[in-house]
Amino acid sequence: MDFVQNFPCFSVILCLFAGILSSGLKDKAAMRVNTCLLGIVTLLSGATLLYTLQTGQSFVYVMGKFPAPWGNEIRAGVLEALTALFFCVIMLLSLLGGRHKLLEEVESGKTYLYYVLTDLLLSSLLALVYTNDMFTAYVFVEINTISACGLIMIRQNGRTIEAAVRYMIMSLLGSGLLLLGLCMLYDLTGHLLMSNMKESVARLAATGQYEIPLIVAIVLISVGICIKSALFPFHAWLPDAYGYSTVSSAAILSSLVSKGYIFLLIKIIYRVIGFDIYGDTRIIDVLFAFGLMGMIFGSLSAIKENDVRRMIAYSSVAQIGYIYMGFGMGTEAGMTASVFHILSHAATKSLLFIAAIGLTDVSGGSRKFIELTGAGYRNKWAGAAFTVGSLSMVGMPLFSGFISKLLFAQAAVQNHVKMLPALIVLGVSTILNAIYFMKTVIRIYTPVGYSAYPSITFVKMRVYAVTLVAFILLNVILGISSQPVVDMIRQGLAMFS
Amino acid sequence: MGPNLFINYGEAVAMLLFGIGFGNLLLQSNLIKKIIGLNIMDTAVYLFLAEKGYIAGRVAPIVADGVQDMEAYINPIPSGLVLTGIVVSVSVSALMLALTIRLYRRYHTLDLDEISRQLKKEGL
Amino acid sequence: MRVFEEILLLCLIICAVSVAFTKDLLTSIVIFMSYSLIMCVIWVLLQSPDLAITEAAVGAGVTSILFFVMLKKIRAIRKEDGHEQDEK
Amino acid sequence: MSRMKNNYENSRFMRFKRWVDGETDLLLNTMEIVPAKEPAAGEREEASKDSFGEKDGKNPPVFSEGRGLLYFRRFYQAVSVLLCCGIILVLLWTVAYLPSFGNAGNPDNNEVSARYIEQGLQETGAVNIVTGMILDYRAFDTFGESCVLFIASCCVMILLMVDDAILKKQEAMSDRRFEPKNDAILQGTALVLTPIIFIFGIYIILNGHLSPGGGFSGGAIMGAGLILYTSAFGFHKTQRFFDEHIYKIAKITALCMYGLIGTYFYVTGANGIENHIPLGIPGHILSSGIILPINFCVGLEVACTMYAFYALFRRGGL
Repeated sequence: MDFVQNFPCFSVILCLFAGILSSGLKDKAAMRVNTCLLGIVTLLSGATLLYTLQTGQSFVYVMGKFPAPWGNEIRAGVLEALTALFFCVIMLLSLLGGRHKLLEEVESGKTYLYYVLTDLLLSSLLALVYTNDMFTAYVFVEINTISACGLIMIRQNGRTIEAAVRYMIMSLLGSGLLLLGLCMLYDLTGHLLMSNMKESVARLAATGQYEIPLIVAIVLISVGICIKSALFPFHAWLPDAYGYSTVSSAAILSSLVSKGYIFLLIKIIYRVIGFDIYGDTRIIDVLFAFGLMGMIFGSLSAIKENDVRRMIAYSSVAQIGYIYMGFGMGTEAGMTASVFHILSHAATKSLLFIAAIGLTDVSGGSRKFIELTGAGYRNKWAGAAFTVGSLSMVGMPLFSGFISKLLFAQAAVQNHVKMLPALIVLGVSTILNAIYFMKTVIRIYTPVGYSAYPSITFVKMRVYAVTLVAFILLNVILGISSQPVVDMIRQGLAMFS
Repeated sequence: MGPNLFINYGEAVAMLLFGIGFGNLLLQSNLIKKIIGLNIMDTAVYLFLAEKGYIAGRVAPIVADGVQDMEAYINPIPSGLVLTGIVVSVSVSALMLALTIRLYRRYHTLDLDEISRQLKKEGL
Repeated sequence: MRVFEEILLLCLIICAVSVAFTKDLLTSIVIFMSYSLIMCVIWVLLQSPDLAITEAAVGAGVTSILFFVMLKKIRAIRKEDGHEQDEK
Repeated sequence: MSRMKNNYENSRFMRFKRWVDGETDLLLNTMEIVPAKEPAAGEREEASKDSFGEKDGKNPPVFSEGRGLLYFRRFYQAVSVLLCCGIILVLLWTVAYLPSFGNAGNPDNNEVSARYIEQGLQETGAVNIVTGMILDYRAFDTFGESCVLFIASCCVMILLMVDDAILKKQEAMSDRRFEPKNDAILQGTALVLTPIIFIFGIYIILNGHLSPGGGFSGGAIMGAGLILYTSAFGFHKTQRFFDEHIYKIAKITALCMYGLIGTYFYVTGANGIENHIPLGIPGHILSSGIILPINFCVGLEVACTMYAFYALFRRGGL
């Protein structure tokens, strides 16, 4: 066995260790440990990606000495490694970009706990990406939920704590449903490992035995994950949680936490239930419908919003709708588009959050649109970054959002039944996106004669500006040379089955 | 209706409890009762699992007198899963209770609707 | 044995329902504690002593203590505020 | 001048402009603000009955609540009730089709549980098959589970930890203001019970691989013992042997030990390297390879965390 195959396991374990050790460190040291950790894990994930690309197949890593149906396993293929790499990069950039706000908004003696939480959050995300065992997935889903709650409430005002309570209630409902579905699936198949489960499910589906419990279990798992990832009717907690938490948390939550759950759902669809069996149930039509509704209603709520951060948060609801719409197509192309959108949305949404904080900072801390007038001149970097993010969200060519919309449109054309609604809603949603994002961009570049707020220079926030540039580059790279990434996604999805 | 509803009466009770807990979580506006509802929901799932692991006429999976026959013991896997689950649910409820204390200190009520009304009044 | 188990399951449902309809919070917490203890006995009947011992220690014991402490804390906060109001 | 309108304020362009300026909502603009309404009598009664804060009668809640919100709440409640009933019915319907209870031929009694039972004793050295399964076969899950407990304690610390020494003193006083100090009965009972509880907890931890129990339950029992001691004698007595510093050291050491043992186990197992931890003779206390040390670490961590929850809830510090 090659040494590289240890890397997925190492990255999860390293994150857990870093989190545990950080809980005994001072604020500064914990921050350093966290940055080093993110660097190392990025390298490890990159190496795994290269390895899987070279060998052209996925590998299974047994955690312990007991083989397949008895012990825990993790599994890495191209898609897993790519997602892990991407998650690490985004998390690193989000933390760097929000670091100056973190020091202001979190009690000074408790900053180290923030890094403990992010370390463990990263470990849970990696475990969700790599896991090959349903119960491990459940345990790490819980870690993910609790640490996300911690990230929301670490900025302790009434608003965030209330948001955290709402988030927890919805999330725990979701976890309860997920656990129940998982138990039923275990009862029907007798396995907890994904590959063995898939065999049993295929056998059950072929013989028609236990048909109803199987469908109910699939429904429970899907609904649980939908609740946790804030699909449209379950999004009530989202604007408060994203809008009031400290900026790094908002960026991480919107771009990584919900995406981790969605990735788990993809994994379950492909590796536990089987794409065809999942497609035969009517669940994907429901997902499709709610995805479309989310796209419209999320954008409408964003248009109504008067607060820039909450507007971006509502835009997340719309974007999650896109992802579920891709699932709902029930084709390989739709899934590819969804996965690409996961990556592109992660890159764009965290950029928007980080840029928005730069704009509000030079507007006296107010997040109302009226105060943001001309903020793009006072903080040039943030203004440029916000513009790039908005253009990408709207779907301008050159940026990543364009590619994902193109992929969605291509996927829609292939599916004759769902083509018309998908294309119409895609168009409408793009227009709505354009309305609220362009409104903001126009506002931040509206010149004002006299401003009460001073502008900010590059020297003052070097780290922040570098982060923004990195984000912009990431977006443009995803937009211009998207073909290799799309190929990798296709290859990875092929490895799943 | 399927054939096993009355044979599976334990599971049926677990599902009822799950529904009751779910309802508590959705309908109660008092936070403490929401948390209790959450715990009821979790334990219901564990009851379901434990019922599924039970096999009539067999004993707990602790090797006694060197008997290592599969016919002698019940399925150990559900017990292990529930053991993990119980610890998860106690940590979650501790976290929720801590959140409740903080909310009470800030808003002087345990009613979630009331809290959102106060938030609206603050106009933040 | 089967009858005993059925009675216990019935008790579980009664407890769960009465938690929802009790007005007093302390009472509902005590009912929840008894719910956990009944669950414990059911697990012994289902031949899972590991679960029973864990549930007794964690579910019925520590969780209930945490609930009580939280209730006490909330009462303390309320009384503190009450005193402040009196002084004004 | 026919184009001049006197209601320029309400023209579309003006509304659009105001929306761009972020002053109003484009869509909400048409909606009239409903004048303040007294909440319905029944609802207020309900609210004052079971919420704690309103019981003492200060600040009676008079809110300008639009009719829309009231309808929304009614609607929400009705939908929730329907949803719950629906879920219960669907789940009961599902149960009717599930494999029957207590039947040895069910799909979950397959080769997986067979190997755990038939070879568990030889492969893990644990007499208690459940312990062997969670700490050896599925060791990664269980490590994740201890991390759940760890992260929950971190979150509670964020929420309730009070840094300021003065505030700490105040809180400690106010917490015990309404109860008798140094209760002789409580202290006498605690003096007798605490050692017994501790010994019982340690017994359960050390016998985790031989009899029911293990790190989690034993740790919780020990935590309960610490809680009893503290509530009888106060925090000062406990702080003499267990303060924040020791808590941190104990917690980090326990988890790191667990992590190291676990990592050694995973890596050697996965890479096919021989594992040098002896399994011992089944049935003895010092047996079963990694299970005993892991149980010990877990027990320590759980005891610390349970006590930390209590202390943080009680006075905002350890």
